[in-house]
Amino acid sequence: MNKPLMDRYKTFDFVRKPVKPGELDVSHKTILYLEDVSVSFDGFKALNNLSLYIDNGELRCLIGPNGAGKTTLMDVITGKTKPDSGSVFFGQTIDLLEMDEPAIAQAGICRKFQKPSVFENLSVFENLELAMKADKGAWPALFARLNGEHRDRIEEVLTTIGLTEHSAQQAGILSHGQKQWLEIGMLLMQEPKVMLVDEPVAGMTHQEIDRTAELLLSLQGKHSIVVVEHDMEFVRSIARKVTVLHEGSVLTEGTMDEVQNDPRVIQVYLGD
Amino acid sequence: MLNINSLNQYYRESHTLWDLQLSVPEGGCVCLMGRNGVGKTTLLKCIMGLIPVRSGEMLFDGVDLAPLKSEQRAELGIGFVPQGREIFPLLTVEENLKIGLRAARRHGIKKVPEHIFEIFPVLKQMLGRRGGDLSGGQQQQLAIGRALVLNPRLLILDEPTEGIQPNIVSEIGDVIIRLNKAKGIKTPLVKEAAEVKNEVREAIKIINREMGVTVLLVEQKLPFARKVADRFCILERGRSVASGGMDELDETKVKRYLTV
Amino acid sequence: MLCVRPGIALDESTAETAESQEVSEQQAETVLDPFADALARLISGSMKEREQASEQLSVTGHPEALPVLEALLDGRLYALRDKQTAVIATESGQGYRIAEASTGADLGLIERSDLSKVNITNSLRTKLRKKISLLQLQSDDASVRLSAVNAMVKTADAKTLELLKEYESTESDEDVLSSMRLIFALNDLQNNDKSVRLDAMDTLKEYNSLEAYNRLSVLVEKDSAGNFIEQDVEVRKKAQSALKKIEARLQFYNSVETMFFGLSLGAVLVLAAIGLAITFGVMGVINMAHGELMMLGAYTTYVMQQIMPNHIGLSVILAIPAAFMISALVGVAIERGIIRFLYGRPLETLLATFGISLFLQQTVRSIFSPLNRSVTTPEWMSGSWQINDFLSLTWNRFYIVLFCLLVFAALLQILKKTRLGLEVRAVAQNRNMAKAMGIPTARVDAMTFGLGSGIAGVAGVALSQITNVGPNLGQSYIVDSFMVVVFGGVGNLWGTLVAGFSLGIANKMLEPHAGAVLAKILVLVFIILFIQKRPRGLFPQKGRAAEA
Amino acid sequence: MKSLFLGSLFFSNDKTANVVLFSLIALIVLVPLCNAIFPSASALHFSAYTVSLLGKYLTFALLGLSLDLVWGYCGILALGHGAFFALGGYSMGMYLMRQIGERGVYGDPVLPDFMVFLDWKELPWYWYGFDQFWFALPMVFLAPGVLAFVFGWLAFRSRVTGVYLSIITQALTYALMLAFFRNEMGFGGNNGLTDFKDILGFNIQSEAVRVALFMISGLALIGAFLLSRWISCTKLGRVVTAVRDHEARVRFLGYRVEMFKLWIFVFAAMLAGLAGALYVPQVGIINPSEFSPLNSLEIVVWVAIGGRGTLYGAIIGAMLVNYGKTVLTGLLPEIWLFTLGATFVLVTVFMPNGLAGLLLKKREEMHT
Amino acid sequence: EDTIKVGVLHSLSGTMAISETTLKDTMLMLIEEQNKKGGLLGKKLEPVVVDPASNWPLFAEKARELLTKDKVAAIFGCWTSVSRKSVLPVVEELNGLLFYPVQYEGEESSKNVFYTGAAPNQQAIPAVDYLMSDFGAERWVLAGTDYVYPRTTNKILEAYLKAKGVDEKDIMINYTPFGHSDWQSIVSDIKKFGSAGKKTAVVSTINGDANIPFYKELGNQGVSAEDIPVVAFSVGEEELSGIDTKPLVGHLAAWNYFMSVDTTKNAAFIKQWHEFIKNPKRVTNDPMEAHYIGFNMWVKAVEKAGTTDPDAVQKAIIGVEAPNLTGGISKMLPNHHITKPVLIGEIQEDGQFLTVWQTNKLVPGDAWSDYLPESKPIIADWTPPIMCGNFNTETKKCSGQNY
Ligand SMILES: Nc1ncnc2c1ncn2[C@@H]1O[C@H](COP(=O)(O)OP(=O)(O)OP(=O)(O)O)[C@@H](O)[C@H]1O
Ligand SMILES: Nc1ncnc2c1ncn2[C@@H]1O[C@H](COP(=O)(O)OP(=O)(O)OP(=O)(O)O)[C@@H](O)[C@H]1O
Ligand SMILES: NC(N)=O
Ligand SMILES: [Mg+2]
Ligand SMILES: [Mg+2]
Repeated sequence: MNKPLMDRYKTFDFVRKPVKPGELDVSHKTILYLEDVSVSFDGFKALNNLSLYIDNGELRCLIGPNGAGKTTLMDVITGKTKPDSGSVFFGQTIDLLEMDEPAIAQAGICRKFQKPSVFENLSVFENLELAMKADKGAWPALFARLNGEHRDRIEEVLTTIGLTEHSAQQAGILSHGQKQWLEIGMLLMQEPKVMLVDEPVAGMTHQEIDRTAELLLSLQGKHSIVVVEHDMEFVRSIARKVTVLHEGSVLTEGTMDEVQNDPRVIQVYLGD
Repeated sequence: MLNINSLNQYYRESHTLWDLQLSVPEGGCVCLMGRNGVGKTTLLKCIMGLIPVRSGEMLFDGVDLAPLKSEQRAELGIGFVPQGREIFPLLTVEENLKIGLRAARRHGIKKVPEHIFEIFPVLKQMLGRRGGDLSGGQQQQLAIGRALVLNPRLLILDEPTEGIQPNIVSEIGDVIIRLNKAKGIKTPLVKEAAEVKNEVREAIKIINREMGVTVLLVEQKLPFARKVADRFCILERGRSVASGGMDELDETKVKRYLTV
Repeated sequence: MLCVRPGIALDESTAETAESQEVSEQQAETVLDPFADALARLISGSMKEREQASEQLSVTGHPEALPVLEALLDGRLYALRDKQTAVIATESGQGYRIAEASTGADLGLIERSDLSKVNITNSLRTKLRKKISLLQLQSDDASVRLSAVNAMVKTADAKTLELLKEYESTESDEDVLSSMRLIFALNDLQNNDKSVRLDAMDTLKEYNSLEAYNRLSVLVEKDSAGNFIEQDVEVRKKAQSALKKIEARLQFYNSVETMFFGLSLGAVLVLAAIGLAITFGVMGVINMAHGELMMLGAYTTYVMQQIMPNHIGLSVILAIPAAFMISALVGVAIERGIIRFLYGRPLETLLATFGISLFLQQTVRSIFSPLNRSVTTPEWMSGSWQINDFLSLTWNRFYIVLFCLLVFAALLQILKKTRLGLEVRAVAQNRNMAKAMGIPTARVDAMTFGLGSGIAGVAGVALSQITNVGPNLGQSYIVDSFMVVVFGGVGNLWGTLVAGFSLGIANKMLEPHAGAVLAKILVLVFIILFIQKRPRGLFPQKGRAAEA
Repeated sequence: MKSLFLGSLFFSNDKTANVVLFSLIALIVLVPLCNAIFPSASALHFSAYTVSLLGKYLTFALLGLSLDLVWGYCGILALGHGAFFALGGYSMGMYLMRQIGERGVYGDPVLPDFMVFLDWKELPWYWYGFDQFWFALPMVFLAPGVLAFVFGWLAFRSRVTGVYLSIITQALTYALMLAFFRNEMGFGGNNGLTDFKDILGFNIQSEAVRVALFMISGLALIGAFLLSRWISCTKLGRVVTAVRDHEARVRFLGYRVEMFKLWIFVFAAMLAGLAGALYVPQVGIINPSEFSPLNSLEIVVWVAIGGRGTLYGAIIGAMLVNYGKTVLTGLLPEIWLFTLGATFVLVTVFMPNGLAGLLLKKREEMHT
Repeated sequence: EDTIKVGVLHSLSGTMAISETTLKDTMLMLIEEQNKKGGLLGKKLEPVVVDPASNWPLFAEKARELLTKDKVAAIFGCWTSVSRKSVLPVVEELNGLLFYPVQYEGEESSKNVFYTGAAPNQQAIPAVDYLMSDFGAERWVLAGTDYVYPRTTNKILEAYLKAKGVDEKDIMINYTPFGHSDWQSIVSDIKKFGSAGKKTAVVSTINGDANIPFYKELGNQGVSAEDIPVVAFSVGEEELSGIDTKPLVGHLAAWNYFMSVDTTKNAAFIKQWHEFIKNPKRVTNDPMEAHYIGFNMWVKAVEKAGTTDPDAVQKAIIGVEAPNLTGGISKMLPNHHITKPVLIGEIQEDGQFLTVWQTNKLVPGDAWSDYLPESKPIIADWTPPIMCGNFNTETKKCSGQNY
């Protein structure tokens, strides 16, 4: 692997473009750096010296057995879980470990949860409105008004996720699949630089899965996307580069074909 | 084994299930299909008695379910694996499994049957961990295992493949062989199992065939459904619009009812 | 402005004293038996006369004199209303069992109204105790002799000393002898011979005696002009070092005492909170009626004592299961009648149970009146375990600490070892799924709430032994109970235990320095700050689920 | 656009809210009017007793409203909200106390009576300035506001939530109660502050002042209601509702949850302080029992009975429960607690969303 | 119409119900009896009972309700000082009459209030005198609940003791919160304080509910009345009826009345009480007697004035005499306090007091203590020409009046 070359610390300071601290710097094409990240719970190592790099604009699939640490990885990136060791950088300069969840989200890393979590007492529309990219301070929120442009944006997303009819409905009464869609919609509203998508197609019909795949494909380039899924058909349909996680560290990385034929992957994950 | 006739259900004012018909033959495996939000989960919850129905009849082995409470339905031998897993998050895996023992007592089951750990070995490794800490897939396995503790005669599964890794097959294969032998049945399942890629699918099949459990399944993924189930039933906007043997599920029906 | 003058003061009026002396002289002429005469005057005379009569009794040497004096001191000496006969009465089932004071002969049962009590005042009581101690020195029972000698430590005068010296030769019990030596040493401190004084100090410094400490302290004190009261430097030095030795032990015993106070306060907190740890901590019902369930337990104790007034100790023991049953039944009724409609709406349970608490309070007020009820402390729970002069542990507190630990252990077993424990947690975490798994949630809820309420009732029995049994009992513990449960970490029984004890001990450590009010405020502030550090209490529930 | 905005401020989609609002407006217009027009013998005349009673209810309604913001909207079950009310009350009480001046029983021009007879030689520093209304008035907001800010800042930043938060708010008010009970604190101990004489130079017992205080309370309530309703309609309101549903999720959308909670909490505390400040001159006493945890619990009960999360529900609840208390303590002095307790139970069981919920349901039924 | 209404303002719920409910019943009994005697001015008396629920602002509200809505001729009520303070401006504003039956800290005299309980000079000082002379106490513990009554009383006592030559370090003062229930440390401190060689006595102004655990702890830690007697000012027969009195025997209380007082008036009163309350076990206590005296004085004053008009009654009542239950005749003084005997009793096992000392004359209540420097120059006199509750004899000024 070409890890040493990519290691952020191996880059001499003067080579780097001077950037304002806190501003995203993707001059090295890499948008997310995870290096030697370890997380343990009561002695159980959920992540074990994991290193992973996501390129700017890439669509990356992350697969691996149940419990391999995929969700935990996302927890680490979004600030929900603090790793025991290792470093996590957003671009060249932003140390995510020093930031809390809102700061990370504001910096442009957004996430869809494995278990769909939407605001059950708000309407579908309001769910999207809250997610919308905007100043998220308390004071601006007090005086924020929805303008036409905003509405159009929300309508657009509603159409994309097929919930236009349910716009005024409380999110709590949506079915499981509808909630999945709504959460994808919320992700879209945030217009993030990095999207972390945890099992987006669970509970969807075949056709919906295809639509999701299309959607994700259309987003790549504009956004860097990390998708976790167990549905191999879906993964195959979107994957450029696939990373396989196993027991908290990267087992292998490569194209779908490479991965599928990797005997270790077959053994721990795919089966014969 | 399960017969549902003209079932109507409302969420407050909104009519969700309309004159629904469904029958699950003894020993069969029926797959309930339909787009998002048509009422599949709702129907299963009605059968479990978790939400009230407005009218209609539900017979389980000729017993009317209507007057029975959820827990009594469980005791009759209906096992439920809900959508979203619904693990008891702060109970350990072991405790989660033990929960079913009360209803299983009537079958003389006093401790968590070993075969569950054979089907889902990961549960054995994680016995002491809190259910809520498990990964999504592990939780799903726990949910199925938990339902099996009841020694159910009818197993209801709501999208059980959701979030499960595509292998576990090889491991389970061995388990099944041993299960079979214990039961004195010599079905050459090993080979078949080796052929199948999806192990949960296989597990369900095995549970269905070997333990004589009838299965009612909600599944979106067509290939899986085809593989596992012998009958299907399609819902649309709360109505049952098509049903029959799995082989009768042709492209037109799929186009008409399942695509968006 | 003020016109406070001694009026009918009982022992000031010289005229009265003279008069009564006259009377006694007359009586002395007519009645020959001094014992019978003294007895007669004891029950009929004025307080002054009673004092003289008891004096007279103590010197008669009559075998019944000691029992009569003891009865007088203990308030068991009565006079028959009709015939002026002195009797010693003991309460028994239907009335009072009486024995003739002069002979000790049993006179059978009698109604309370047929008796009139022979009252005594403090001053007489003090004198009686002294006399009884002297008489008790001749007792066959070493422990009686020991307490008699101990009673003399403070007050021994020259006459007593002589008497003690006399008894010393015949005394065989080591403890009694040791106490006697203490008295002699204390006396020697005043001796004119310096070497005797120094020797006495050597003896005294080994004793855990407050009296010794006080007497030694005097030796090192200065008067108002700043000069030492004791002139002799050597004596002062020696006293100083003796004091130091005693002080070190005193300090140690003081910290043991503080610890015990803390533990016992903690035990009360734990008892009060532990039922709540179930109804609130496990079931999630914000049970504002918890205090009232304790109150019911306390009232049950009261009722039990009313039912069996002659078996106070037994009644308290029996009150434990009874209180458990009653509070548990009320709890089940509350759960079945009201709470069960509120599952899934935990905050609303606060409102409903608040209503219930008002209701229960008023019910008790209506049935038992708003007044406090008197709950008698059984013999074995009153008084204290006098380890030495510096340390004594009160029995009631001691038993409550034990009881608390017992209740805790029992509860832990129930929750850990029985199905109920598992099922109730499952129900609390996911009611619908629990149902679908065949758990009869209704029964589990009722039983759990009953269990929590029953424990509250049991706590009430304990509280009845240390505080008011009245309609406000519950109110005074509810806030603390919630505080303990939350501080310990909701849903963690061990947390409740540790929290209760640590808050109790913290409070008692602060109290001597800050005073009761400030100590309590400081503890509250500490809880507030602590929760900032550990937002889920001492023993938080961990894991993904708890964080979400 | 602007006028539309104002209109929507007064007329919301919720009819009940409008009814409540206009009844309040009617009340504060009618009462003074009747008082002025009709002679005191007339049946339509509101006696000073009724006016101050109504005034008191209005301050309670304001207090309930402020709790509803915190509880109903933010999901923070504050069991110590009475503390802010009491602090506002004490601020006002201190002003009124200083107004007594030489007319105290010991005639000390500076020291309040309780300080004189406890042998205090000079005014503690924290009493300085309270002789000036312009100082006392901001303190009415600042004292509770600063406490709420410090407490909330600590608690919300540490992510103390749920019952933990509830109980430490209770601990807060309990600690304050004990502190204010202490005579050393210099707030009059258990007796608190009482024996007030004037406010802004007017006799506090005069009927005109009573009516004025009543009107100010009414206006304050209406103002607070409109302001709160406006807040709840903004995006901030929706964020706060989302926080109530699923706090952690809101963070992942980039919102600083603690700040949202904090500002609502501080705002509500200030409203509660204002309520306390208006309450004190109308009842004539402020003492530490206002800090008692039980009092704070009662506020929760008002809101729950009225129906939480609706704002007007809190107003209805506070007014009705207190009116009930007034009537029952006079009518059924011996058993009114039964009635009150039973009401609480019945309302919770049969009206899950309080009176507001019941009204809503009735309306829905009428429509269908 | 044809009744005269009498307001009864005692808490029937909440923390004070424990003490005040009895006083409500006492009032009902007194009114019933007066009606049996034919009422007052030819009219029946009608009690109006309300429940201020131990809530101080509610006391004010209820007082206002009684005076404006029910138009009562007089109010009998309050127990705690703070409740009285809360009611005070209301009765002054509406010119009502309030009869306050509980011993209190003094430092007050209102035109509209009649203080039938003891002022500090009618309870505290005599008790200390007794302990000093009779028991020979040299060291003092002043233990109280932290509120005005104990604070003031202790201040007065402290000044008094110091004036009697007691050293500063021989006085220990301790305050506890209301309802304090864990007395272990304090009792242990008292024990230690009392074991220093000098005779020690405790003066307790501990209030209500805190007393039971206090005495239980005293008993259990073996603090006996012979070693360290406790004299209490707030523990009466009613409080004792809720305590297991065995360990308390010999401890003292100072009051103006004991149920055990052997007079025919008292016997009749007790009998009447038992019949009224239908419970022969109920006890009587000092505040009940205060209401008895206060009510009879009011009746006499109304008869004297021929009207229930407050101004007329206020004028008429000064100087009115009514028998108390201890064999004397109490008199309403110009300062609106009354004359009372002071009794000191030892607690007996049956929960009664054995009187061990008694003043031979009635002691007039002093509104403004002479032992506090600030109140020394102040007097109260509601007769012309002074007509003031706090008249400063030095500045000749009358301050702090609200009417
Ligand atoms: N808070 C926690 N406490 C203890 N163990 C935890 C905790 N969080 C995660 N784990 C464990 O860490 C491992 C990794 O979990 P994670 O959810 O990241 O897996 P995953 O790769 O997302 O699996 P899946 O595909 O099934 O969702 C699991 O074995 C899980 O049990
Ligand atoms: N509690 C509820 N109250 C009101 N409506 C509800 C409720 N739960 C579900 N619904 C509605 O009922 C319909 C059926 O929902 P259900 O969950 O049964 O769908 P489903 O067929 O299981 O969908 P999916 O495949 O997405 O799980 C949906 O439109 C949903 O919005
Ligand atoms: N006045 C009293 N005892 O509060
Ligand atoms: Mg996962
Ligand atoms: Mg579904």
